[in-house]
This record gives sequence, C-alpha cells and structure tokens, in this order.
Amino acid sequence: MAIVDRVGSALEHGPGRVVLSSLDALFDWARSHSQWVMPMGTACCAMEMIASFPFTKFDSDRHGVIPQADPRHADVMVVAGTITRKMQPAVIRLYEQMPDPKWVIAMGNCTVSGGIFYYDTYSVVRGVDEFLPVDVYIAGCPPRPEAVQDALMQLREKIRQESIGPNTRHVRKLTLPGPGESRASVEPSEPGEVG
Amino acid sequence: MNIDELRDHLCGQYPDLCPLFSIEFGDGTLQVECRGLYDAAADLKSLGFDMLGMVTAVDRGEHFEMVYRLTSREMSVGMFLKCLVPRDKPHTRSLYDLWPAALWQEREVYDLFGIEFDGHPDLRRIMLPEDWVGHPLRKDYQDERIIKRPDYI
Amino acid sequence: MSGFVGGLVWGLAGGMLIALATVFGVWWERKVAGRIHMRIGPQTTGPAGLLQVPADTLKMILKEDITPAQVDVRVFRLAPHIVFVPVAMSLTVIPFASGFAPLNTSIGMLFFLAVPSLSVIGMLLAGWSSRNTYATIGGLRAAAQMISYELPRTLSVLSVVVLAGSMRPLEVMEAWRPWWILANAIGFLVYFISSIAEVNSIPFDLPQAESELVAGYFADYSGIRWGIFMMTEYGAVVAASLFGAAVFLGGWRWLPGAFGVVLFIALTLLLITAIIFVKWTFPRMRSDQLMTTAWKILTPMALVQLVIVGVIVPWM
Amino acid sequence: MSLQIEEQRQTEGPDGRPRQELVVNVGPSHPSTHGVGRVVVHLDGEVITKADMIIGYLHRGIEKMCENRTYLQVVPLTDRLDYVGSMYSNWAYCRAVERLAAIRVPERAEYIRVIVAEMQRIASHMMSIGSAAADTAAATLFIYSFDERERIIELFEELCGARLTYNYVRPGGVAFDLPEGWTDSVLEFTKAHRKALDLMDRMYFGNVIARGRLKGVAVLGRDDAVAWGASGPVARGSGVDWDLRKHDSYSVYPRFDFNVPIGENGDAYDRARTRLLECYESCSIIEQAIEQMPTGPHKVEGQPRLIMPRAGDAYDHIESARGSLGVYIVADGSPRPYRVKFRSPAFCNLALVPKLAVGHTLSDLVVVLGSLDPVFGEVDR
Repeated sequence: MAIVDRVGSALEHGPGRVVLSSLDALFDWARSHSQWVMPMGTACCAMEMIASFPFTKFDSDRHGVIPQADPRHADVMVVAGTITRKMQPAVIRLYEQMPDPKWVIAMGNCTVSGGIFYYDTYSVVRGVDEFLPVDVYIAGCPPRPEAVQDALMQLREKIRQESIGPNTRHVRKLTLPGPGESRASVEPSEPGEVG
Repeated sequence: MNIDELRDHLCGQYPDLCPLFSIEFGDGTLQVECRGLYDAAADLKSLGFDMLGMVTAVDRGEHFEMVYRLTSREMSVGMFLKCLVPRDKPHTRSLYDLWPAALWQEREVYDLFGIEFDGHPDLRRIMLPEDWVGHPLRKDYQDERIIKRPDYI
Repeated sequence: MSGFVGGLVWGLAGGMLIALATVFGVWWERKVAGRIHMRIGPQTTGPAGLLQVPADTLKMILKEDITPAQVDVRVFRLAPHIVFVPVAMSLTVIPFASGFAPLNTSIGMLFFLAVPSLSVIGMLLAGWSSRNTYATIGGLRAAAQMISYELPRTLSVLSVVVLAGSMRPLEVMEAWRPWWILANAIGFLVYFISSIAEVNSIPFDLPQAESELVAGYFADYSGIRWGIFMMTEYGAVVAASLFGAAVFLGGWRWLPGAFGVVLFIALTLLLITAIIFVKWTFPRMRSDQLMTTAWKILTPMALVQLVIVGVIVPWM
Repeated sequence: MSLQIEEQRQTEGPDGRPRQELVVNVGPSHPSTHGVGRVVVHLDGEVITKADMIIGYLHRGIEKMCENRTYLQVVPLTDRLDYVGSMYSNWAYCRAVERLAAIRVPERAEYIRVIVAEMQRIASHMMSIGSAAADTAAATLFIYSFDERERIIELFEELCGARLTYNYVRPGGVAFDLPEGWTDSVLEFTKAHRKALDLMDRMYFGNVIARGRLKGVAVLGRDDAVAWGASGPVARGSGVDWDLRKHDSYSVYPRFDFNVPIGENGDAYDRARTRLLECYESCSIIEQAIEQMPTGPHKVEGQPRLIMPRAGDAYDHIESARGSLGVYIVADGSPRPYRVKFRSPAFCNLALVPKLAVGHTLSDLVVVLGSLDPVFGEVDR
C-alpha cells in the first residue's frame, strides 16, 4: 500500500477536503511531469516509439519522459505494435507488474483496432482495449514520433485532472478473457464522485 | 550458370531424375514422389546445392505440395524440389540430416499446415501457442475469430 | 556533541547531503548525457529542468510499493536500508574543510573504504529475497564485483596513507603536497576505475545491467524502496568523488579558507562529470573481463604504486 | 498460452553432488531481444548449458491475409514484414509478381529501386549496429547511429511521404518519381555518412571493451553457416562469399563496382563490422547509381491495377540487409495470389541461437541475439 493511499483516505475521512485539493495540485504536478515509460514495443510502431524517446531529434527527456525497461519502475505503458494472441498474456502480466497509478497509451492502429490486421487474420487481437484500460489512443500506421509526444502531453493533461482521493484512483481489476468471451472485465474499484 | 545448363548438368549426372525436371518462369523444378524425396535431395546436395533456402507447403486440395528451394553457391543457381503429400495424415521425411536449416522451417510447416516430418528432432509448434487448435494456412481452416474482408476489388 | 547524539546528527546530515547531491547529481547527469547525445535533456520542468528530479522523487514516493507474493517479506523490506546506511555513514569521515571532518577518527581512511562495502550485503539480500532469477543473478554479481574491487581500491588509497604517515583524514590533508598528484598518478587511476566499479556504473554495471538483467538486484522493487537504491547509487558516486578529490587531488588545500572549499566542490564535480562521461562512452564488461581487470591489471598497478611510494618516502 | 517456464533440471556436478540448474526466461518483452523474441536459458553458474529460442509472439498471419488480397493490395502488407527495411520486402515481392506476370520494369525504376534499397541497407545496418551496441550498454553509439538512420528516414519521407512503411516499390516500377533536388540531398548524405561511419568505427570497433565483448563470441563456422541456411552479414561474417547482388545478380547491380566485405572468424565482431563496411559500399553504389541514372518513365505505362498472372508459381529473391529475402507466389489465374510465402533471412539466422549461445555467459546471450540482427516482424510474419 502506497503512502498516498493512507494520506488520501485519512484526508477523505478527516476535515481536510481543502488540504486535499492543494495536495492534489502538488501530486498531480509531480505525476504529470514525470512519466516514466515502459516501452511495450512489439512491431513497426516500436521503431517510432524508440525514436521519440531520448534521441537526438525527438528528445522526450525535455519533458521528463524516460524509458524504463523494468515494469516495476514505470508509470506509463506504451503499447506499440500488433498484439497477437500469443503475446497477450505477457502484456497483461507486464501491466499487472506496474505499480499504481499507471496509465496505458495505445500507439498505432494495430493497438487501437487491429488496423491493417483487422481482416482475415487468425492470431491478432483487435485492439489492446480488449484487455487493457487505455488512456490515450494514437492513430497512425505507424504514428510519427511527434504524435507520441503529443499523446504524452495529452496524458499529462489527463493526469492533472485526477485526485488522490481513494475513489478516483487508478485501480482496475483485470482478468484474462476466458475461452468464450473476448472482452476482459474492466471494473473501477468503486463508482464514486470526482473530487 | 543459367537454368538450361543446370538441366544438362543434372541430366548428365543423374539421368533418372532428368524426366522429372521442368522449367517454368525461368526456374527449374524437380517434381518427385515423396518416397524418393530424401534421396533426390541427397543427390542434389552432392550435385552442389549446398543451401536449403526455403521449405514450405501449398494446399492443393487433395494434396499438400511440399516445396523446397535449393540454392547452389558454386553454380549461382536455384531450383525447386517438389513433392505431393496426401491430405489425410500428411507426413514426409525430414531433411534435417542433410541441411540443419530445415529444423525451424519444417517446424513452421508443421505448425501452419499440420504436415508431420519423420525423423525431425524437435517437432513442436513454432509460430502459434502450443494449445492452438488447427493449422491456419490450410484452405479449409475454420476459426470464428477471423473476420472475412468484404469483397471489393 | 559526541557519541550517540553526534552520530545521529551527522548521520542525518549525511543522509540529507546524499539526498541533495542526488537531486543535483541526477539532473547534472541527465544534462551532461543530453549534451553527449546531441540533445537537450530536462528542460520544461522548472528553470532549465531543475525541478525535474524533485518531481521524479515526489512521484516515486507516491507510487504503489509492491511487495510481490513470492518474496521473503522481511528481508525484502529491510534490504534497501542496509544498502543505504553504510554509504551515508561513509560521508562522515570526509575532510570537508580545514579542520572539519564530521567524524575525525584515527582509522578514517580505512573507515571510508570498509563501511560502504558493507552495502553489498544489502544488495545480496535484495537480490536473494526477491526470488526472481534476474535479481538473484544481479545480487550475486554485485557481491563478486564489489569484493573484488575492494582490494585495488584499498591498495591505491594505502599509498596516500604511506605518504602521509597517518590514517586520520584531516592529518592526511594537512600533510598533502601538490607533488603527490604526480607521485600518486597510477594510484589515482586505480582509485578512479575501482570507484566506478564500486558504484556500479558503466562499464561495471553488471549487477544492474539493464540490457541483460533488466534491472538486476532491484528488479522487483518499486516506488520509494527503489528510490532508495537509486539514491544510494548517486550517493556512492558523490562519496567516491568527494574522497578522491580530497585525498588524491588535494581538495581545499590549494586555496585558503572558503575558496578552498569551493575549489573542493569544483574538483568533486569534475570527478562526477568524469564518471558520467565514462558511463556514457564505454560498453559494459563481461564478468570474466571484470575479474581480469580487477586481479590482473588494477591490483598489480596498485602494488606498483605502493612500491613507488615506498621508494619515495625514505627520501622525504 | 502459458508463460511458465519448464521445470528445472537436476544434474550431477563434478563432485558427484546433485546440482540444480537455474532457468532464466528472457523475453518476450526484454530490452535486448530486439522485439518480442523469447529465450529460455538453462544456466550453470552464469554459463548457458541449453538455450531454447521461442518465437511467434508477432505471428500475425500475413501469409494467410495475402490470400484474400489482390496482388497490389499485398504490397502494404509487405511493409509490415521487415519494418526496419520495408523497401526490401516491397521489392522482393514486386520482383516475384513481375516474374509471374512478365512485367518488364523501366530502367529508371530499377535505378531508383537500387538507390532506395541501398539507402535502406544503410538505415537497417545503422539500427542493427546501434542496437547491438546498446545491448552491451554503449547507448551513445546507438543514439549516434540512430541519428544517421533518421537522416535517411527524412529523405524517404521526402520521397514517398512515409517514415517507416513506404509502399513505394510497386509491381511495374515505383510509386512516384524522384522529387526535384532529391539526388543532391542523397549525395550530401553519403558524403557526411562516410565521416559518421569513421567515427563509429573508432568509437565502438576500436574500443578495447567492445572488442573484448564481441570477439570470440558466437563463433559460426563457414560450413555451419551454409548448412544452417544463414545469409547476409551473418554468413559473410563467417567468411561465406555469398551476396546475391554480386553472385546471383539481379536488377542493375552488375553495372556497379563494389566489394563484398567478408569476415574471417565468424564471431559477433566480424558480423557487426561486416555491416559497418557494407555501409561504405552502399554509399559508393548510391553514388554510382545516381551518376548513371537514365531519364524515362518510373513505372510501366498502362499497367492495369488488377494484375492477373497466369497460373503457376514463381520465386524471386533479393539481398536484403539481413540476407537473401525470397518471395514465393503461387498464382491460380485469379486476381488474388493462391499462396504467398516469404523466405525470411532473419528467421533462418535466428534458428542459430540455440547453437551459438551454448557455452557462453548470460551476458553474451544479448550479444548473440544482437549479432544475428533479428527483426521479429520478418521472423514471425
């Protein structure tokens, strides 16, 4: 349990709603300016994803975005490239290994909907949102590195609107789809008011 | 060496293989019985075809057609070696002993077509998960997860 | 102030220094690495990206602290502290200014070399308790590497001790003469290289080896526990640079008073930058090359240095 | 679909006591597998006693998809095969279609194809050398070589509007003629690129640690390379003098004067350096091609979009950055191919991993993988 859970729940039940809002501002600033990325690159999009991380031309380190190979050290998972049915359990495992709060960016048409591999193929999962809660989608086959950076900036905007209150935290339960169902059950912990 | 010289060379060395050799689209093809595939391949190897470039199969309805692409470095020429495998319980002899390159390529054919290779040391699925049902590159492969592309040419 | 209270105060001060040095050091490294890579580095968070590392740190504190199901929980939670504390302790013997070292003990030189190497126990525990193959290999590699490089490092510092005739850091500094730089050139090289190995920086970052072991012995740590490992790493870089700048390069001896301290900090920064340059220039070694370097190259070099000093000292 | 690794084996140590192997799972998402490959290695200490390469995590069934596309619609799919060298898959596929449908390509188109293919070779080798260096933690070289690649990508973007998936080489020619002034930019690039190559050569291949890491690792004998069907820099690093551009020449390559760099020892160092030396040769081919390039149409005039070759099968191959990339098409007289098979060089080269990795340490496993330069889009298809 992270410290933030205790802080959040203590303030929720205490008199500290006002304190919570300024804490929100501080914490959201920290989270939004330090998006460490777990590059989940599988196919073509991985090349453009690599190009958009600290490289000479598109330097995402300017905004504090650096790649981390270990899912335990990352905040944002960028799923770049086609996800096949064989790969799907590995992606879910890696997502589960990331510590909360965590976000997912679906990069490229393959991760949005299956893209060019929508028809006629037997092994491609049509979009990562079948089994992961996606925050930002990037269209393109493959998207340009600028688009990846734009997605990170949009994710920053999204993080800024979050609260550390326990109800709106990023807790989502994931289960592997069974043989009959295609869509994983994605359920927020509790439907609560937005702080 | 061009393809006609190859035919002459082959006919000179192995007269019994000569009638099975044909030329189409500028490429030589040796169509053999699958029983004699291994021996024909061994003959071709001793003829100078030292690289096994490609192993694949084609679903021809009644049969599967095994296609081997052989390349000779010293003659700078390539050719096909083909044989027909019956559809029920398809199996043929592995060429792993002649060219280790067949190791993965035959696994791929096994995975996607379901053709078994006798004498293959490690015949497992390679592309698809171990628990996959069916062999997708067969023309009669059924999978409800496939969405057929609308037909607009 | 003495005894327990003094230790507590200086220990806390050491911890704070490490924290501050880490905040600045990470920013500096990212900027320098950016220059090496022909890019900018942190830029938009705060002026010149200076607030980038505070934001990272705050975020790291707020992250979920995962204790995986398979780990040995108590050891897993304890390990980061075992790594951190010895490095913070080692800062207490550094002669920061004329007549001022927080812990002016008669075995200060030995203390600085011996205590931080205790953190290898923490690394081993972290790797072992994670029950993760990568972490286990990383922990074992860390143990082998740090113990191997203790020897050349200690021998190289020994030559300074022989020259000064004392193991008390302040007395060594008082006895320091500019020509020691030349006399100790080989020893300084050995100290610099083995320090890089001690702080697990490239080309000696085998215990972490991002491209092989993903993150090595802290692969299963997240949140602030991982932050402690990161902080220790930079703290060790700062401690090694401070010590090297003092006893090998003379530190504050060149200029009087406060100017000397400023120069000392500048020399330290120079060494830190050198370590960063090495980090972003060289590939990583393999474990057998690592051992060869330690036992067949650096240790003989340090012994040669000791012989040179041994010849010089009777003539002093 | 289990991610579990197999049971650890009990072996007997030299002193007769039972010893348990450490089984380490590398991948499918690992920083050094260059994609989604997975290797399960059995370790004795840090020495690999058994390695099992598992692929297929990117198997998208492209060959099945091709059977429901027209011949022209397959071209974008070939882009996604080898995503580091899309031009090669385009070209190899188009050559096979042209052989089937008996299309004669205009000379200017052939020259343009050669130029883009050689540029693609540089781009692909830059990626390969850089990522192999990054596996040994030389991140800076990766960034420098990626920067060189980025320049080529910019030129390609100017040429066909895409950075990665070009869809540029089409049956019967190329999609667009060269933009105005493009060849001058290319010549400027080749001039600057030679200097960058010199820098990389000094920085990495002259570095004592890098030489220690690469030399003597993953040694592949010449006979083994041939028997295992290795091609491209992997085979040439082992001393196999086999380059389709030279020895089974196609297109307009006979008109150019270039060398084929050959390694001696067949280790990771020779492979990587063969790639570096090939970049020099590619620069020279590009310059010669631009000098000799004729004017004329860039594609066959009046070529119908719906290609319907007569029934039959054809195979054609080109020398891609990874080796001989072949395409085998079976036509049945309809507008769609009956069967398309891509003979992928990376697939054949990668089959060597279990053989090459045994006896080396875990640190060398990433060097072995990097030296074979797999692109999993092409391996798994």
